[in-house]
Amino acid sequence: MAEFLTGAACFILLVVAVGLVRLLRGPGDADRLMAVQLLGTGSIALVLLIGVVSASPALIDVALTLALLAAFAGVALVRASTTRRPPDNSQ
Amino acid sequence: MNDTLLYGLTACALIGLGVFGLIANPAPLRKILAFNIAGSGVFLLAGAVARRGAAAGFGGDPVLQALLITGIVVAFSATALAVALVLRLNAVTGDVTLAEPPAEPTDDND
Amino acid sequence: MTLLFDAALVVVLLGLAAWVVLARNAFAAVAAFIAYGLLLTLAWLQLHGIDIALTEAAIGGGLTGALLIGAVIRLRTAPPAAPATSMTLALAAIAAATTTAVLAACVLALPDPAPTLAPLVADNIAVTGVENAITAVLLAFRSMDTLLEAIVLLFALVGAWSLGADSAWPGRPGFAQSAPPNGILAYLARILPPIGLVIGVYIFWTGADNPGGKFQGATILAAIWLLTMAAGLTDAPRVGSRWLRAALVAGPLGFIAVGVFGSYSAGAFLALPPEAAKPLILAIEIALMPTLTLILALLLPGPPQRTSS
Amino acid sequence: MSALLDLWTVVLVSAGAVFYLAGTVGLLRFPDALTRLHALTKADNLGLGLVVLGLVPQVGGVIIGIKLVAVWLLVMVSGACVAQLIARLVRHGSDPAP
Repeated sequence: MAEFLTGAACFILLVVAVGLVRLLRGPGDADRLMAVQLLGTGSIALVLLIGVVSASPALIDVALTLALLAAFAGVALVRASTTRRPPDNSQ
Repeated sequence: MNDTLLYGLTACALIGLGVFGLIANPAPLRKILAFNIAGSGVFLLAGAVARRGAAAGFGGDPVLQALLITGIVVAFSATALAVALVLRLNAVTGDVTLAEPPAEPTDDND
Repeated sequence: MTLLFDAALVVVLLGLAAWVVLARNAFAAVAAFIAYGLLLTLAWLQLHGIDIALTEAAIGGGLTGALLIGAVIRLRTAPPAAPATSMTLALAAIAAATTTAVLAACVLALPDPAPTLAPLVADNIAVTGVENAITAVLLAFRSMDTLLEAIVLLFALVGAWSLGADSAWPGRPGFAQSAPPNGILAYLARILPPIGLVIGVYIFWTGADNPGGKFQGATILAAIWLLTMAAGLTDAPRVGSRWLRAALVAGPLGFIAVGVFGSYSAGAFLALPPEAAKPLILAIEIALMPTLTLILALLLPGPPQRTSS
Repeated sequence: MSALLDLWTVVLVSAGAVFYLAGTVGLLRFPDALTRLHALTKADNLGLGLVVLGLVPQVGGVIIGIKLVAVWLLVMVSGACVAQLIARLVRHGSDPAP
């Protein structure tokens, strides 16, 4: 079983890594962010697979942290792109 | 080729990439990124050394691993301070560099 | 099979690092850096550093990404810096190649068997009362490092605040955020915080015996607070507020108080008397947790920007 | 029984991996940002979901199994919200190169 799960981990890693081509090509910020998002979901699956293979349940906490923070890059992009800043009069 | 050697050599290459970016890339934010790449290479190198020190039932030398956690948090605070400096420089001067502006703008950095 | 996974991971890591350094588009470089941080988490797992992976996941996956994305978009209007001359590029390449070569030679020459402090930790961990060796190192064996780290973090925040304009002092950091109260962002910022609070406190609490601890827990809580700020549900506190300043110094002061107590009861600064080691370690952690959360969160919006509301 | 559980794991984890593949192919081949977003959410929800469900019998503990499913639910909530946010960003043209 460990062999199969490690093989699945290799496969998912390669697949999401190929998805990073979208990060290279863009063209928009959103497209690049989507590649990161796919890699983020992929890493969560990989952490879980590694955790089961190595029989260390603590790894699920790592996956939980990644899952909780998965939305952050997206929120930061939307927030930064849509905030209309007041003119800077602080000089 | 065992795993610590693989990660150790990768760390060396990451540090090299970071050093290259730090010198070669003129934009300050990119220098911060390059510095972080080099920093993570240093951490990874220490992580490989810690893994080599696995003994007494631990998967790696816990002293070194604990210091790495400290290192990662401090590196974040330094990055945040550096970013604040660049943003403030940009707010005050409208520019992001301390050097004289180029004769004519290029679209190197979109 | 595992080595195959390691090899694939390393190749993708190196590719992403090269892209961060070489990409022409600044946002693409930042996005690649976030992806790089995610994969670094996996590398830490492969190196059996679960605590480090947890830290990297919380900081690299959450705070650093948000910080850099915000910065790169604000700097988009800035004029580009002058490109490096070919002389500089050549110098950079030589410096990088030399660094890598020297370090690689050192890695290949690492002593065998490797020196390790693990047996020493294993022999003495029972005295501390905690079961997670990393926590024992951070708060008992090398607690001076952790104390200084907390102070470094505080200095970084003071440094960032000191960049604020006089006219904005002592106002609130960052720009005022507002979002439609029934919009998606506000929805997310109402759903995630309760869950994040539970996970953050759980990671903090489990850190005594399992991977986790105050840094990871505080990072999660900080990220959650920032999310509510981004959605306009809460606002950053005024940097002049007394409770904020008190909370910022409470952690290091509590730590120092335990240290001074140690010099009376156990004969050295920061020494822990064996019979009270675990309660004192917990006391330090509980004192540091709010301070760390505040500092990590407030490092993102940076210096004070506005005096009103 | 254990062979049956192993079969369950193999089938579901494989199916999950296929959805990751589909997500990547969609992300690379679809013509614009909104359709790519559509492909991405499949990998988010179904790819990870199938992997999680496949792994549940292997972890040997109810609490750990519940935590596994919690990871999936969290990713679904934040994935759905981020997809909405990104889609709005793309549609309202704040993105410099849509």
